Amino acid sequence: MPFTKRKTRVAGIGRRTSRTGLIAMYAVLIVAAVVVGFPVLFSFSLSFTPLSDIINGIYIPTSLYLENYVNAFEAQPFAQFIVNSFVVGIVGTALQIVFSMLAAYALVFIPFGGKRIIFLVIMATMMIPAEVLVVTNFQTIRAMGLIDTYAGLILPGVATTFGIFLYRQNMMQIPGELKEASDVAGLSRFQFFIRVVVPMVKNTTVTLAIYFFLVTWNAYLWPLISTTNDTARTVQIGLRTLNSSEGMSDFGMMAAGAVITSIPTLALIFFGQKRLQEGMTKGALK
Amino acid sequence: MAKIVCKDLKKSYDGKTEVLAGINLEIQEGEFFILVGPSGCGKSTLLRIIAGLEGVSAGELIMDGKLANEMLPKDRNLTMVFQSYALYPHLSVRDNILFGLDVKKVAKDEQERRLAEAAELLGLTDYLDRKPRALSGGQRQRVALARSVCSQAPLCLMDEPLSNLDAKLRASMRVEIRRLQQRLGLTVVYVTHDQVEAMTMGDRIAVLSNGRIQQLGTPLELYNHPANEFVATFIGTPQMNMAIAEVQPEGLVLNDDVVVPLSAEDRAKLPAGTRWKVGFRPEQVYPATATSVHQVDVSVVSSEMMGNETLIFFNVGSELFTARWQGQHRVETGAALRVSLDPRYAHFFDVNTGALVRAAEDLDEQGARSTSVVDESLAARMEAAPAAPMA
Amino acid sequence: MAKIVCKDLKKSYDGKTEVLAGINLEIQEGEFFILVGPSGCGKSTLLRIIAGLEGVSAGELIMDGKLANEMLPKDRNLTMVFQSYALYPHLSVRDNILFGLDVKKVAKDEQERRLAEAAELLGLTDYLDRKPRALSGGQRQRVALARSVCSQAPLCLMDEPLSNLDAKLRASMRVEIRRLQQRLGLTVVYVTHDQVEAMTMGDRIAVLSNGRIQQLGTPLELYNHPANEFVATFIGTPQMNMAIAEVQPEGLVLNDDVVVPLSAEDRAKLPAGTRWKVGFRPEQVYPATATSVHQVDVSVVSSEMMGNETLIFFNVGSELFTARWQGQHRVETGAALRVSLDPRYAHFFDVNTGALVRAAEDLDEQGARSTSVVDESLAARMEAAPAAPMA
Amino acid sequence: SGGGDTTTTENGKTVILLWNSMDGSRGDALQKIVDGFNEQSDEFEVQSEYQGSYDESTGSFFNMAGGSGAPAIVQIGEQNLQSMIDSGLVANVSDLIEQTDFDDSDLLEQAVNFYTYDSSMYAMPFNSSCPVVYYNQDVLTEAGVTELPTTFEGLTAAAEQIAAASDVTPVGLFAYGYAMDQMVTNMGGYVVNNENGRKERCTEVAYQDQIKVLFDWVKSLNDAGQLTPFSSEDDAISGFSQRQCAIYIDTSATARQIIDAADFEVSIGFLPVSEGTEAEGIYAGGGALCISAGLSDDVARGVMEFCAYATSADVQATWAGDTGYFPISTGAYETDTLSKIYTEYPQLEVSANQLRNSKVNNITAGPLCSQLPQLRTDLETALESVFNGGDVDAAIETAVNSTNSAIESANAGVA
Amino acid sequence: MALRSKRSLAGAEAAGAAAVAVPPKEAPGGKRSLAGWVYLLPSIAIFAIFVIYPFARTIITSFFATTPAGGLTQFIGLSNFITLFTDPLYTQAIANTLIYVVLTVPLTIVIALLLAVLTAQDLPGMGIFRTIFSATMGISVAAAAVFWNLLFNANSGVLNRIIEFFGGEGVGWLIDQNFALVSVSIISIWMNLGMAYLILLGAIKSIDDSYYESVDIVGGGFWYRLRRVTVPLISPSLFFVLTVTLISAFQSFGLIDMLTQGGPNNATVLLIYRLYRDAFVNFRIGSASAQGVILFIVIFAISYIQNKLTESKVTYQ
Ligand SMILES: Nc1ncnc2c1ncn2[C@@H]1O[C@H](COP(=O)(O)OP(=O)(O)OP(=O)(O)O)[C@@H](O)[C@H]1O
Ligand SMILES: Nc1ncnc2c1ncn2[C@@H]1O[C@H](COP(=O)(O)OP(=O)(O)OP(=O)(O)O)[C@@H](O)[C@H]1O
Ligand SMILES: [Mg+2]
Ligand SMILES: [Mg+2]
Repeated sequence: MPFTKRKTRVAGIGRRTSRTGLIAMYAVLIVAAVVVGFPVLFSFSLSFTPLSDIINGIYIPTSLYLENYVNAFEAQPFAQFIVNSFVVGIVGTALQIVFSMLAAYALVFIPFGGKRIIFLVIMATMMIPAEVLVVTNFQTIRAMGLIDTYAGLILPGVATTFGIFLYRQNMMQIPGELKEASDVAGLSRFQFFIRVVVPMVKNTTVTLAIYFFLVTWNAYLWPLISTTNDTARTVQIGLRTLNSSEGMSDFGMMAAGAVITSIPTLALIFFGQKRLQEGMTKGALK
Repeated sequence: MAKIVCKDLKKSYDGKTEVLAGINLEIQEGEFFILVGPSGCGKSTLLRIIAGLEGVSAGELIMDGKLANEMLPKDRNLTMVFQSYALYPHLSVRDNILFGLDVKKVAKDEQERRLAEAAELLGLTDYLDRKPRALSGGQRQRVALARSVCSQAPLCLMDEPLSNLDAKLRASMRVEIRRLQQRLGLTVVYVTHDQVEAMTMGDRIAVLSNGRIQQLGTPLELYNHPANEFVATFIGTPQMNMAIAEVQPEGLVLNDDVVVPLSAEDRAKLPAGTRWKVGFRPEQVYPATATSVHQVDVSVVSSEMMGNETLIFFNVGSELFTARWQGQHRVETGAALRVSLDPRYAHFFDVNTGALVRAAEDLDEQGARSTSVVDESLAARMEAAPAAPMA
Repeated sequence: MAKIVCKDLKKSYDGKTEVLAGINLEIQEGEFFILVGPSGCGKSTLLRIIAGLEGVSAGELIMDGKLANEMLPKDRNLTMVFQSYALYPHLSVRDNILFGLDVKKVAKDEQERRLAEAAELLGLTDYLDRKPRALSGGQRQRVALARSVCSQAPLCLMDEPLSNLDAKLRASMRVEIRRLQQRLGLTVVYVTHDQVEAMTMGDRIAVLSNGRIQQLGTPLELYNHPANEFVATFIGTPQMNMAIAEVQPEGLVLNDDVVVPLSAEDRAKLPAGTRWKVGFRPEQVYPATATSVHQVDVSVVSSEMMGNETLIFFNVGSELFTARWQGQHRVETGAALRVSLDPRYAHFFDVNTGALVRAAEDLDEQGARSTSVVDESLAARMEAAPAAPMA
Repeated sequence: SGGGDTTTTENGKTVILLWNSMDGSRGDALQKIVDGFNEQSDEFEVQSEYQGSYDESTGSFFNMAGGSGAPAIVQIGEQNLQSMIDSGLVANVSDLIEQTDFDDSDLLEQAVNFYTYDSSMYAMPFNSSCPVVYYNQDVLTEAGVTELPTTFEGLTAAAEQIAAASDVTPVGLFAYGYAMDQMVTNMGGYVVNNENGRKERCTEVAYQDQIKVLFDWVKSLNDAGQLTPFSSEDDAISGFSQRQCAIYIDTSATARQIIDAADFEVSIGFLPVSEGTEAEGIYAGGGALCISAGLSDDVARGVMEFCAYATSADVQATWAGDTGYFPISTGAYETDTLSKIYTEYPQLEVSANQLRNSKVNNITAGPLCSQLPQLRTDLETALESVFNGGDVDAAIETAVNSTNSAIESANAGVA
Repeated sequence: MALRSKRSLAGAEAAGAAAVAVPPKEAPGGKRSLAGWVYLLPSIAIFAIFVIYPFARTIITSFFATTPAGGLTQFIGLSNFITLFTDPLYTQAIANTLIYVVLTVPLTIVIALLLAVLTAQDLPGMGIFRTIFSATMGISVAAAAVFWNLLFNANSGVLNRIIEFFGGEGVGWLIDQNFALVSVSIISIWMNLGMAYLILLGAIKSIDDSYYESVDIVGGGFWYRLRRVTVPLISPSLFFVLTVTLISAFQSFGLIDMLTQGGPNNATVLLIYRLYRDAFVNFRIGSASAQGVILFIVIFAISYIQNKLTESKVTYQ
C-alpha cells in the first residue's frame, strides 16, 4: 500500500470514461452548477441594481451601484448584528461541540445501565418540532433572566442530537483495542477521553463546528423571540427587518442584506468544504 | 513462584457456548510461554483475561500469588502487544511508544533513554516523528513492540505480534524478541499461529482447541510426543500423514489400501491392539532402498519442487500422503514410487479417542533425535548424499 | 501465440519516479506466470496495467496480438482477484460470485451451473447465502477466487490471492488453483510474496525489483542459476548466505575471517578472478566429516530446532551464516562446530555488479539436482541417516 | 420600562419601552418620532425596539408580560386587538386618558371607533392606512375611461373598455384579506356577527353576502380573461408598474412608492360597492399602540405624554409624509407639511378622504375578533380558489366553516 | 466495535435465557458506574430543560382550552384533536405535507446522489463544482426566500422572463395552486441539496477503488455501477441522509412563511406551518399544542416505518 494521499480515480463514473461520456458529464455539471448557483448570483447582481430598475425588469447593474448596501447598513445595525452572530455562532458552536463530545463519549465508552434508552430518547428529541418549544423556552429563559443576552440565545441549543449522533458514530469506529491499550497503560477514563478520543474525532469536530456555526448563524425563530432589542440580535433578524411587511419591498436592499448575511457562511463553506465532506461521512457508518 | 496460575478458568461470552471450558496452567516467572491453536479457539480470549480486559465466568486467575479475577488492568503491571497493534493514529511514533509512561510517572530523561534503546533495537530510529499511517504494516508492528519494550513491565502479553512482517524481517524479529526477553528476564505469553515461531521461541507451548488445553510442553515434546491426533496434525508442516492402520497377516494395512510388510520383530514392537490411527511425518516417508523391509508401491499424484526440498503426494486409500525429501527431484505425475513406511517412525493413536498410544521410536530421552553435532556419524549421514560426485 | 507481450513498458505515477522502468516479457497462452519481488516494487502496478486499470507511461502492451494500451478493461476478457478481495458487502456470497455475469449476458441456468461448480471446488457451498462480513478472512478470499473461476475468462490475474489463508488451507488451495488452471487451460498471472507458492505453482517466475525484471525463468532456473545477487537472496528460505570471498594461498577467505581450505582441483575449477561475492544455501552448509576437505571451524551463535529440521547460526566475519540441517539437533550456543563449505556448492557473483559469474555445480542440464526417484542411489542416500539404528 | 419595575437612564430619565413592528423605512420614520419625543422631554426617554411582525410582537408581549423587559407600549395590528383585550394584559386607554388629562378631541373619530369596545378604548390609534384602487391613468385615458369607477359594475365596464382598447389585462388582484374585509365594511356589511363583535363577543362570521358580490365580480372578470392574479403584494406592485394590469387594489401605504416607480400616471380611487348602494366607508385598520396594564403612575404618565406627542398634528403629518400612512389626528390635515405633500401627490389625499368620509357606526367600527388573522387567511384562500376557477359558493362556505370553527375553539379558551 | 455492541446484546439475551451455562462477567472495572451519567449530564440537563420539559407542557396543554397568552382555562380532553381531524383544512394540511415530503425527499436525495457521483472523481474543475453544489447549505431560509422570490414572481420574476424569452408561457409559480407546492418544493430541494450532496460525496469518495475496478473488468456501464455498486455501498449514508431530510421536511416552516404563507388556496399549508399560525398568529395555543403532538407522532411513525423498510437494504461494512 502506498501511504501517499491518493486521488480518487474511479469513484462514481469510472476512470476510463469515453470522451463523449466526459463531455456529457461536464455538460450536465455545468448546467447543474448554473441552476444551483443562479439564485445566489442573481441576487448578488440585484444587490447592485437600483430599485427603480428592478421594478421595471432590469436586473443587471449598469454601474457600480452601492446604494443598496448603504441603505441596508443604514436601515439596520448590521455591524452590531454581525458581531452578535459571530459571538453566538462561535460560543454556541464551541459549547455544542463540548457537550456532544462528552455525551457521545459516555454513550460509546462507558458501560452503564439505561444507555440504550437514553440514546433513543435523545434521538427522539430530534422529531419534536422546535416551534412548539420556543414559547415555553422563552419563559424559562426569562425566568433565568437571560432575555436579550448571548447566553439566552445560546443555551437552549447547546445540546444537539445531531452532534451526539455524529460523534457517537465516529467514536464507535475507534478500535476497542485503543481503549484497552490505555487501560493496560493505566490511563483514567478522562485521560483517555482527552488524550485519545478528542484528537481522534478531530475531523468530526471540524465538520460539526462548521455545521453548527451555519445552523446557529442561520437560526431565525429563536433569536427573534428570545431577544427584545438589538443588543444581542443576529443578522437574520436584520435581514428579516429589511423585508417590509406592508407595501413594497426594496428588492435591491433586501438582496444586499441577503448577500451580507450569506457571505460569512458561504466563505466558511468555500474554505471548509473539504473537511466537511470528509467528516460528514462518518455519521453514516455504523 | 509461578507468575500466572489459571485454575479451571472458564469463559463464555453469551452464557451458552464456552469459549474456554476449564483452563489449568501455570506460567513461571521468566518463562517464554506460547499459546497456539486454530483460529477462534480462544487464544486471544485467554490473553485478554490475563490482561484483565475480559472477565472470567468461572475459575480463578492468580497472578503473583494473588487472586486477580477482579484486579484492574492497570494494577496488573503488564504490557500487551495487540494483534491489531492498537497504535494511536494521532500520535507520532515517539508518542505512541512512550504512551502511558507519564501516567506511570516515569521521569522524562528515563523515558528518553528507554525510547532511544527501543527504537534502536527495533530499527525505528528514523521513523520517530512519523504518524503510524505513514508506516508500512511491518513498521507498525514494530512500534507496538517498542511500546511494550519501553514499558518494562515484568509481564508481557503478545498477540500474534509478527503476523504482518515479511519472512526476512520476521526471522530477525524472532531472534530479537527472544534475546530481549532473556536479557530483561521477562515473562512472556505469546500467541501465534506460526509454526516456526512456536517451535523456536517458546520455552513451553500450550495447544488450545475446543476451549481446552490439548497439550502443554516443550516444543520438542509436542513434536515428538503429541498427546493426541489433534496436536500431532497441528504441529509440524507439512502436516503429519494420518491413516487407519490394521494388523493383518500380510502386514500393516493402511486405509484398507496400502499394505506395509511387517517383520516378526516389527510385529513384536507394535503396541497392544490391532487397529489404530497411525501418523507418519512427511520427512519420514523415505524412498525405499533395495534392503527396505517396509516398502510399499504408490503412484505419484503430484509433486512440488521447492529448491531445497521436494514434496511428493500420493494416495493411501482416500487420504493424500505427503513425502518431503531434501533436494530437487523431478517426479512425473503418475509415476510409480516405492517408499518406505517404517512403523518405527509412526505415531500410534487410539482409533476412537485419538489419544496417543505410542510415539515414534528413535528419540532420545529428551525427545530429540540426536545429541551432538560433533558426532562423526551424523556428519557422515548429513553430507553423504551430496558428497558423492554425480555421474 | 503469446497471450501478453510487454515491450519496454514504463509507468510513473507522479511523472518523476518510474515505478516500472522498462519491462519486457512475453506470457504464453496457458502459462502460469508468477510475479515476485519485494514490497512496493511494482507487481500490483504491472498486474493492473495488464488489466487495463492503469495506463502506461511508455512502451507497448500487446494482448492476443493487438496493441492494448488503450483498450478498456472490459474488452480484455479477463478476470482479476484483488489483493483486497473487492467483495461487495451488500451482496450475498452467491451474488458476489456471480457478480458481473449478467452484464456478460450469461444465461441464468448457466450461471447456476458455474456457481455450483465453483462453490463446490472452493468449499463454499454452505456459505452461499451469507454476507461477506460473516465470513472469516480465508473464506472471503475463496469467494474472490470463486468469482474469478465463474467468469471463465481465458486470462486470470491474481494479486496475492492466498495471503490471508492459514498454512493448511493455503497448501490445498495451491493445488486446487493449479489444477483448475490446467484443466481450463487458463493463462494466469499471479503475484505473490510467498516462496512456496512461487516455487511450486508457476511455470515461470519473473523477479521484479527497482522497476525492472531481474530474472525470468522457471522456478528451478531461478533457484539454481540466480542471475544476480538480488535474485539469489530473494529466492530460497532461509536466504542464501553471502560473503566476500578472496583466493589466498591458504585457501578461500570469506569476509576476511574464515578460511576454506582449497584443493588444487578446487582451485582449478574456480571462476576467473580472485575476488567474488559467494553464496552458500543454508542446506548446503553441511557438518564436516572426517574426510571433508573444506572444513572450517565456527562457533555457534544460536540454533533453532523446528521438529523436522534445525537451523544453526554462526558468524563468518560480520555476517551471520545459517546452516539448515535435517532432523533435531541439540546445539549449545557457543559450541564449536566444524562445517563443510564446499566451493562446488557456492554461487559466485561479481563483487561489484552482483551479476552471476558461476552457479553452483552439481546440477543437471535442466538445473535439477537429480533426475529420477527410482534411482537406487538416491534412495540409499535419502534413507541412509535414519535407517542406521541409533546406538 | 413596563411591568413591575421602572428603569431610568444615566441622566435620570424614566425609560419607556416601546415595542414596534415597523420594518424597513417605516422603522426609520418611527425612530424619528421617538427621537423627537426624547429630545423635547426632560423626564422620559422612549426606547423603541423592533419585535418582528404585529403578530410576533403580540406573542412576545404575552410571554413577556409582567416581567422585566416587558414594554410599556406595544404596537399592534388591528387584528390583534381582541387577543390583547382577552389577555387582560393591556390597560384601558380611556381610563388613562382620563387620569392624565390627555386631549383626545383631535383624534380621528373613525380611528377611535375601531379601537373602542364597550365604550372603552384599548389602544391608541397611531398608524392607519386603507386599501384603495390604483389605476394606470394612461391606459384608462387611452381606453376612453374618463371617470374613476366607484362600483363593481363600473369597474367591469372600464375593464371591458380597456380590454377592447389595449393588450393590457385590465384588472390585477392578489389575495389580500385586509382589503376584503374592508370591502365588506364598505358595502355596509358586518364582517362578524354581534355587530362586528361590538355588542358582544362575536361567535361567527357575517360577511357572506358582501363577499359573494365581490367574488362573483372576480369570477366574471376571471371568466372573461380580464384578470391577472398576483402571488403577493410585491408581485402585484411590480406587475402594475410594468403594465401587466391597469387596475389593482392595494394598501394606501404603498402609494408613494408606486407613483414614484411608475413611468405612467397613477390615479387612486375608492373601493367599489355594488351599483345602487351607498358606500358605508371603511374602518381604520393599521397599527395602534397598546399600553401595558399595571404600569406605575410615573411610567403611565410618560406613556401618555408620548402618545400625545405621537398623535399631535405635526408629528402625524410628518409621519404620514414619511410613510404613506394617513394621519389619525384631524389637526394634521391642516398642517403645511401635509398640504405640501398633498399638492405634490394629490392621489394621497384621496385615500385619506376614504377614511375621513366614512360613517361612524358599528359597521365601520370594523370587526373585533381574535381570529381576524384566520378570517383573512380563509378569505384569501377562498379568493385564490376563485382565481383558480373554483366555485364561489363552495369557496365561501369553506372559508366560513374554517373561520367559525377557529372562533369557536378560541372562544372556548376565554369563556 | 461491532463486537462491543454484540457483547452487550448477548449479555441481555443471556439474562433472559433459562439455562445459563456460565454467567458472563464484565471485565474488571467494567462494572456499571455513575461515570457515564457525569459525562452525559450537561446534554441531558439541557435536553430536559429545553426539550423534554417544554414538550411535556405541550402535551398537557393539548388537552386544554387556552387563553391567547397560553393560560390553561379548561380541560377539554381530546377536543383539540377531534376538532383538528374534523377540520377539512387540517386534513388538507396533512395531504399537503405528505405530497411535499414525497416531492422533496426523494428528489433531494436523487439529485444530490447524481451530482455526487458525477463529481466524486478528482477531475479538473471538480473543486469548483463541489463548492457550488454544497454552497446552498450556507444560505439561510430568510436569504433563500429573498433569492427565490425574485426568481419566482409570476410577473416580474426572472424565471418567467427566461421562459418567455424562449417562447414558453410563464407559470404562476407561487400563485397557481397547482404549482405553488411544487415551487416551494423546488426551493426546498435547492436548500437541502447542499448537505445531502456533501454527505453522499464523502461516502462515495470513501468507497474503495477496487470495487469499481472490479466493475470495470466486468464492463458494467454508468447505471450498472450506480445501481449495483455505488448505491448499495453508500447505503448507510443514504439512510442517514434520508432520515435527516425526512425529519427536516416535516419541519420546514420558514420557506412557507416567507414565500406563500400557506397560499394559494391553502395549497402550501403544511402541518408545521399551520401549527405556527395557530400558535403565533391566531394565538390558539391549545390547538397548536395538539398539532405539535400530532406532528411528533407522525414524524416518529414515519421515521419508524422508514427505518423498518430500509433497514434490510442497508449494509454496513
Ligand atoms: N466479544 C465477543 N463476543 C462474543 N464472542 C466472542 C467475542 N470475542 C470472541 N468471541 C468468540 O470467542 C471465540 C474465541 O475467540 P478468540 O478471539 O479468543 O480466538 P483466537 O483463538 O484468538 O482466534 P484467532 O487465531 O483467529 O485470533 C471465537 O469463536 C469468537 O467468535
Ligand atoms: N496510485 C498511486 N499513486 C502513486 N504512487 C503509487 C500508486 N500506486 C502505487 N504507487 C507506488 O508505486 C510503487 C509500486 O506499487 P505496487 O502497488 O505496484 O507495489 P507492489 O509490488 O504490489 O507491492 P506489495 O507487495 O506491497 O503489494 C510503490 O512505491 C507505490 O508507493
Ligand atoms: Mg486472536
Ligand atoms: Mg501489491
